[in-house]
Amino acid sequence: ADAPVAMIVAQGGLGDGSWNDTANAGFEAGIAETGLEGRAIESNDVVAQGEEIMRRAADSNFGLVLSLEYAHGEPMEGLAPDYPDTSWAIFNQVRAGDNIASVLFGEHQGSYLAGVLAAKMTTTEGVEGINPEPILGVIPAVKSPGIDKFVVGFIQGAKSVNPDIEVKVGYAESFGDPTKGEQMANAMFEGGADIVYHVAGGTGLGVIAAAEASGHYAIGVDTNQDGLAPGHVLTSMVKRVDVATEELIKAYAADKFPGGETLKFGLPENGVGLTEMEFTKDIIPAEYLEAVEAAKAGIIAGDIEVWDVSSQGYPDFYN
Amino acid sequence: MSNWLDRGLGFAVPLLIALLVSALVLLAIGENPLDTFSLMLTEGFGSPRRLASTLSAATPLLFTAVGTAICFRAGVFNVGVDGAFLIGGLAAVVAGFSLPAELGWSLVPICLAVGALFGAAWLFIPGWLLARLEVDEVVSTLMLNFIAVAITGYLVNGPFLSRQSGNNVTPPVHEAAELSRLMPPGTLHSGFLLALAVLVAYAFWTRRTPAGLEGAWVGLNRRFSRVVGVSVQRTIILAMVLSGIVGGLGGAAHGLGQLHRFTDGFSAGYGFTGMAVALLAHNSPLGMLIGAILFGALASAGTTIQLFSDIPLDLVNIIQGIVMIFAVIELGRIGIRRRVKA
Amino acid sequence: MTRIALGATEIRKSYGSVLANQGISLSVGPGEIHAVVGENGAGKSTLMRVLQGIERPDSGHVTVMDRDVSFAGPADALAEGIGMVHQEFMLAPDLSLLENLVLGDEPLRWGRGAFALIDWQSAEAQGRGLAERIGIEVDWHRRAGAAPVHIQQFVEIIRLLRRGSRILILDEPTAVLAPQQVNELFDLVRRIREDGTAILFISHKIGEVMALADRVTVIRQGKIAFSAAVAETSGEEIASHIVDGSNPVGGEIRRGTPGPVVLDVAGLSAEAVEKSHPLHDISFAVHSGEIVGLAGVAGNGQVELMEALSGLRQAKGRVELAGIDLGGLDAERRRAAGMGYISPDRRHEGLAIDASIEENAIAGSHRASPISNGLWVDRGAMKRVALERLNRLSVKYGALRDPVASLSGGNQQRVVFARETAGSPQLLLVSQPTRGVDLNGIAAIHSILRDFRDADGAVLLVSEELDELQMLSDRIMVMAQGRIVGALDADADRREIGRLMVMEGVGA
Amino acid sequence: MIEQILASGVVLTTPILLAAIGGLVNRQAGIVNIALEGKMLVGAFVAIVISAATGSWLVATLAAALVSMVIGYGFSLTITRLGANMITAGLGLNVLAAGAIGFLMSYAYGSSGTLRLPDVALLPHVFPQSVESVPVVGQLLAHLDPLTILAVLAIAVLPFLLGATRFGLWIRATGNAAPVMLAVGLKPKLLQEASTAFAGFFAGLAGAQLALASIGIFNEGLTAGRGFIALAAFYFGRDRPWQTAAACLLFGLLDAAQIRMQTVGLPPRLIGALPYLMVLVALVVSQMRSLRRTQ
Ligand SMILES: Nc1ncnc2c1ncn2[C@@H]1O[C@H](COP(=O)(O)OP(=O)(O)OP(=O)(O)O)[C@@H](O)[C@H]1O
Ligand SMILES: Nc1ncnc2c1ncn2[C@@H]1O[C@H](COP(=O)(O)OP(=O)(O)OP(=O)(O)O)[C@@H](O)[C@H]1O
Ligand SMILES: [Mg+2]
Ligand SMILES: [Mg+2]
Repeated sequence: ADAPVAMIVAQGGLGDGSWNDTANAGFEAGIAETGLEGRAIESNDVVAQGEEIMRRAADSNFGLVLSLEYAHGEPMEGLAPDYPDTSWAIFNQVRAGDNIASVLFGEHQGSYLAGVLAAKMTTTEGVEGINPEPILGVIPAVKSPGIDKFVVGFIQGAKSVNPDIEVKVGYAESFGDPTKGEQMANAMFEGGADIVYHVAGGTGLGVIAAAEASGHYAIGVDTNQDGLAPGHVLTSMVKRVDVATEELIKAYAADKFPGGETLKFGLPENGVGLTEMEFTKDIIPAEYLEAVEAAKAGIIAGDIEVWDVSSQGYPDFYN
Repeated sequence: MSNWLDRGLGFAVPLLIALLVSALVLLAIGENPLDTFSLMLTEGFGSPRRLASTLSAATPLLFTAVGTAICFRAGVFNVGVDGAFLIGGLAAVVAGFSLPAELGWSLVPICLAVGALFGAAWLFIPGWLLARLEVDEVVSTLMLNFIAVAITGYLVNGPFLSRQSGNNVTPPVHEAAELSRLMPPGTLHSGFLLALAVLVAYAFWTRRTPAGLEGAWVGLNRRFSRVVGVSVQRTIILAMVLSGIVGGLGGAAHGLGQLHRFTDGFSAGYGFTGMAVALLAHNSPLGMLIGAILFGALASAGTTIQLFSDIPLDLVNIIQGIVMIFAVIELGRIGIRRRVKA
Repeated sequence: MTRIALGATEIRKSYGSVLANQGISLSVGPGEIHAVVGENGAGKSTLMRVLQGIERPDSGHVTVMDRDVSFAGPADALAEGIGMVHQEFMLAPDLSLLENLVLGDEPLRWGRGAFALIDWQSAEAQGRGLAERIGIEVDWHRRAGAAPVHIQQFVEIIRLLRRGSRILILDEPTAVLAPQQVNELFDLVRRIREDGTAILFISHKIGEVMALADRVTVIRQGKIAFSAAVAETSGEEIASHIVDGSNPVGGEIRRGTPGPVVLDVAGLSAEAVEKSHPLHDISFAVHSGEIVGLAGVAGNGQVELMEALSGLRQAKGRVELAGIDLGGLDAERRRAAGMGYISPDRRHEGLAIDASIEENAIAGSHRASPISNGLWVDRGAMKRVALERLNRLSVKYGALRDPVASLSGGNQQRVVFARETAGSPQLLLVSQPTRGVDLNGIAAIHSILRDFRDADGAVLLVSEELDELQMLSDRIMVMAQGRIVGALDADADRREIGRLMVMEGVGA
Repeated sequence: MIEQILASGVVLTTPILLAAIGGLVNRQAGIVNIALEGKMLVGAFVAIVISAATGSWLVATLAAALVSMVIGYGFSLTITRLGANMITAGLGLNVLAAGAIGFLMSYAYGSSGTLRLPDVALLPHVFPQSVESVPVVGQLLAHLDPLTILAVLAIAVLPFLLGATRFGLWIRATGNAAPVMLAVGLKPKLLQEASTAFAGFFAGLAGAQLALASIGIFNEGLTAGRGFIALAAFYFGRDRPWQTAAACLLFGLLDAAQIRMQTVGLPPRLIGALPYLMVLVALVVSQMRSLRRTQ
C-alpha cells in the first residue's frame, strides 16, 4: 500500500517523554524506511475530537490510521466498518474489526521483572548506594489504570521475592514536572528506599537526577534510560511501542497489515523487558539476573500470572 | 448603526492581529500563510461534513460563552464556568450510567437536569460569597476551577472508575441516555440544538424577563438598581446560578452527546475559550454564535490541517492566545475594579 | 511685575451637545482671591479642569504669569505652579496622610530617580511645620480615608502649598465643612493670599464670596454673566445674576392644604459609614398635600436621611408610611408601599445612564402588570407604559431605544420624575431636583412637584437652593450636624434659616 | 524527617515565592497578573537555552528575567493603553506563551515537549556540602541556591521598597487611587507598566530557578500550575510581603509534606487542591472579619 499514514497523538501530546514520544519515534522510523507519507496529528481536545479526526483521515484517503489515545478505541470500533479499505490500529485494548489491529503490551510483565530485580538488589550488602532495608519506591505520574498497571506489576514482582518488602508509592500528578519528581525521589530515598521506579515521563527525569545526585538508583521506563545517569539507572523497563508502530507501518506498506489480529508485545515477544544494564552489570550479582530470567520464563510459561490493572481492575493488595 | 460597526470591529481587530502575527510566524518557517489560511478555511467550512465537525467543536463553547455572558452582563466577572462544566458533566454522566436503564427516553432530560443542578449548586457558592461577603469573584471562581478539576479527577479514578478501561474514565452512560447524532456519521449531536435553544433562551431572558432586565441594570449601575427596587444581591446570585445551570448543561451535553462518559481531560479549557467568545461578542447572542463557531473552526480545522500540511498545533494556540489577549480591547466596562457597595 | 497670575481667554468646551463653556475669559492676579459663582451645571468645574490641564479646551487659551501656555496634562499645570483642590477628595484613602502629603514630590534621603529613598523624617517635619503655620493639628500617620473630612481637605491644601503652588484653585471647598471649619479654612486662605498666591475660589454661597473674595465672576450657562470687584457690588446683585434677571426662578408661590400624616418618623438615627454623616434622633412628620423642605449646608446629613427613609441605608428608629411600619423593609418593599425617590445624583444613581430611555422610564414597574406577569416582560406593554409616562411629563427624546445619556439634563431629570411619580406614590423623597437643569426644566420640575402635592401627595424636599425651598415648600425644617435643629414657615426670614443652618451641633 | 521536609519545602517554595513577589507588587499597583505562569515558562525556556549557549548560570538567569520582563511590559501595554481585560489577556498570554515555545522548540530544536541541551550550567550551591551536618537546617543549607537567597532578600527588602522608596509609594498610590496620582502630576499607567515589567522580571527568575536549580532540562509542563499557586499565595497574603512569603512557604511545605504523606492514603489529587481551598477559606474569613468591622 502506498496511501499515507496518520498517527493520532494521545493526551499529553508529543514531548511527554514517554508514551507519545516513543510511539512517534517508531512512527518516524517506519515512515522513513517505507518512504510513505506520514503525519502525526495533535489536538488540544483529542478525546472529544477523536472520531472526527479519524473519519477525516480516512475520508482523505489515508491508508493507515493509528491512534495512541486510549479513548479512541470505542469510536474506532464503530467507524472502522465504514472504511473497509483503511487499516486501523489501536493500543492497549482489543477492538473487533477485520481492518483493526489491536496492540497489547505487557507493561505489567516487564514491571514485574523490574520488581524482582529491585527487590533482590535492595538488601544486597557491599553495593554503594544500597542499604539493608527492604524498601523500594515507585513514582507514577498520575493515578490511572494505564499507569497503575506498571505499579501493580512492579509491586507483585517485588513481593514475589520478599513478601515483607515495602514499596512506597507517590503520585507526582504531572508528566512534566521534573522538580516534583526530584523532590519525591529524594523523599523516598530519605525514607529508606534505595531504588525508585518511575512511570512518569518528563517528571521521571527528575527522579533519575535525584538518584544520581544522592548516589541511589532509579529504574527508567519506556525507553532505555540507562544512559541518562550512567551507573545510577539500575535498568529500564523498555516497552517497545516504537517497535510496534514501526512494524505496523512496515507491515502495512508490504500489504501484510494484521487487520483483525491482536498483536502482543509482551515478554514472550520481547515487546517489553529490561535493558542490558550496560552501566550497572558490574554491581548486580549474576544470581539476580538468573532470578529475573527465571521469572521471565515463568511468566512466558504461564506459571506466573501478573495482574493487569487495565483489564482486571485494581487488585486487593493495591486499591 | 455605529453600534453595529463597533461590534463588527470588536470581532475583526483581535482576529486580524492574530492572523497577522500567525502569518509572520508562518513566513518565518517558510510556509505560505495564504495557503495555510485557505486550507484552514476549507477544513473548517469546506463541506457539510467539515461544517458539522466545526459545529460539533463549537457546541461546548456555545454553552460556556452563554454561561459567562450571563454573569458579565450583570457586572460579575465569573471565570468559573469551566468548573461548572466539569461538575455538571460528571454529575450527568454518573446519573446516566447509574440510574436504571429502564427509565428509557426520560433518562436524557433527567441527566441534563442533574447536570444543570450540580452546575447551579457549584456556582451558587461564589455567587453567595460575592453577594453576601463581597468575596472577589475572580479569585473565588478561579480557585473553584482548580478544585473542580481535583474533585472530578479524584472521582473518576476512584468511586466512579470504570473497571473495563485502561484509562481514567467512568463507565459509559446507558444508550438511552445518549444524545442522538444529528448528521451521522459526524459527531454533531443534539446537544448543539440544546445549545442553540439555550442561546435563544438567553436572548429571550435578557430582553423579555424582569430578571434579565435587572441583570443588565445591575451590570450598568448598582446604585440605580437599588433605587428602583432591584435586589443587587439576589441578582448577582441569580446570575451565578443561571451561569452554573448553563455551564452544567454544557457539561451534561458534552458527556451525554460527545463522549458518552466522563474522562480525564473532559474540558479542554472550554470555559476559558467561552469567556473569550463572550467578551468578543460583547455578550450579544448572535455575536456569541459567530464567535463560538469561529473558535470551533479553529479547534477543528487546526487539528485536521495537520493531515495535509506541516503546520503544528502550536499555531492554533498562538492564534487563540492572541485573540484572547486582544479580545476585549475597549470593553472597559467590565472592569474588575469596581465595587459599589451593595 | 506680574499682572495676570492665571488667566483664561475665550475658553470654549463642549461635551457632545452640552456647551459647558462658551467663550469664558477671566483672570486672577497675584495676591488676589477671585470667586467664581454660578448655578449647578453652569460650567465652573469645566473651566477649572481646563485651567488645570485635565481637559483641553475646544478653543481659547490659558495664561500663566503673563505667558500663554498650553497644557498636555495636569502635570504641566502643576509645573506651572497651579494647584487644585477638587470637589471630590484627591487623597489615596489607604495611604497615610503623610504619604499623601508628599506624593509626587517626595523629600529624599538618598539617591535619585524612582528608587530614591524618601526622607520620612523631613516629610513629617515639613508637614508639621505647615500644619502649625495654619494652626491645625494633624495626625500624619493616620490612614487618609479614616481622617475627618476637614483634615483631608486641609491636607490637600497643605500638599499644594508644599509644592510651591502660587495659584490655587479651590472647587467648592466648603461644601463638606462645618461652619467652624469654614472659618478655619478662610483664615488659611487669607494667609496664603498674603504670601502673594493667586486664588480662584468656586462657591455656591454668596455669603462666603462676600466674606472672602476680592473679585467675583458669575458664570451662567457657560458664559460670563457678571464680573465685579466685591467691594463694588452686593450680595443681591450677584444673586440676581446667578439666577438670570432680578427674580428667582419661576412662577407664583402656591401653598398646599395639608391632610393626614403620611410619613411619620420618630427617633431615627444612623451611624456614619465611611464618609457619611451620622444621624441623631430625628423625628418629624409629613402630611399629605404638603411639601416639606429640608434646608441645610451640604453634608449635614440630608442625603443620609433621605437614604435612610428610602431604605437604601440602615438606620434605627421608627418610620411609618400611612400607618404602615416600614421598619426592616428594604428599598424594594418601601417602594412598593408607596414611596418614590428622586436621587440627588442623577448620573450615578437616578438613572442607568447607558440603558435605554424606555428602560429608565419603567424600571421598578418591570415586575408588575401590565409590563410583566412575573415571568415574562410584554415589550408592547413596556413601550406603552414608557410612552405614557414620558408624554405625561413632556420629555423630549429621539427614540425610546436611545441611551438616556443622550438626553439633556432637564429631560433626564424628567425621566426620573416620570418614573418615580408614575404609580402615584403617597410620598416622594426629592433631593436636589433641579441640579444641572436649565431654566425651562426647572419651571417644569417645580410644577410637577406642585401638581403632585396638589393631588394629595406628600413631598420631602432637599435642596441647596434656599430660593427653591422657600418657593416650593409649605414648611421648612433645618438640618445641621445630623440633627433637625429647627422648623419654620416657608416664608420665614432667610437670616433665621441661615442662622439655624450654621448652628453648632447640640450636645456631642 | 522534619529536616528533609524543610529542605524540600524550601526548594518547592522558591519558584512560587519569586513569582509571587512580582505578582504582589503588580497587584499593589492594581493589576492582577494571571499570566505569571506563562512568563515563568518563558523564563525557564530562555534560561535553558542561554545556559547551554553560554555555560553561565548567571547570564542565563539574567536573560530569563529580562526576556520575561519585556514580555510583561508588552503585556501591560495591552491593558493600560488598549484597554484589554487583564484576566482574559492574562489567560491568553499563558496560551500564547505555551504555543510560541512549542513552536520554537519544534522549529529551532526539532524537539517537542522536552528540551535537553548539552552543557547546561546549573545554579551553584551557595554553601559547601559540609554544612549538611548542621542540625535541622543542614539539608536546607546544603541545597541552597542563589535564587532562593535572592527571593528571601527580596522579601526582606520589599517592605522597605514599598514603604520607603518613591517607586513603592507610587505603586501603592496607583493601586489605591489612580486619579490621585494624576492629580499630583504622576503617571499611574506608567507605574502599572513598570510593576508588570517587575512582575515579569521575577516570574522570569522563577522560571530560571525551576529550570536550572538541579536538573537542567526544559519541559513544557515544567511550571505545573505554580504561577497560579503564586497568585493564590499573594491573595492569601493580602499583597503584603511577609504574609505572602509565609503563604508560599506554607504551600511549599504542604507540597513537601504531601510527597511524604501519600502513603497515609489521602488521594493525591485532593491534596493538590488544598492551596486553592485554603485561599478560598482565607478570603471568606477575612471578608467576614472586615464586614463585621464596618457594621
Ligand atoms: N465629562 C462630562 N461629560 C459630559 N457632560 C459634562 C461632563 N462634565 C460636565 N458636563 C456637563 O457640562 C455642564 C457644566 O458642568 P460643570 O461640572 O462645569 O458645572 P458646575 O458649574 O461645576 O456645576 P456644579 O456646581 O454642579 O459643580 C453640565 O451640563 C454638565 O452636565
Ligand atoms: N489626622 C488627624 N489629624 C488631626 N486631628 C485628627 C486627625 N484625625 C482625627 N483627628 C481629630 O481627633 C478627634 C477624633 O477623631 P475621630 O475621627 O476619631 O472622630 P469622629 O468621632 O470620627 O469624628 P467625625 O465624625 O467628626 O469624623 C477629632 O477631633 C478629630 O478632629
Ligand atoms: Mg534497601
Ligand atoms: Mg462643579
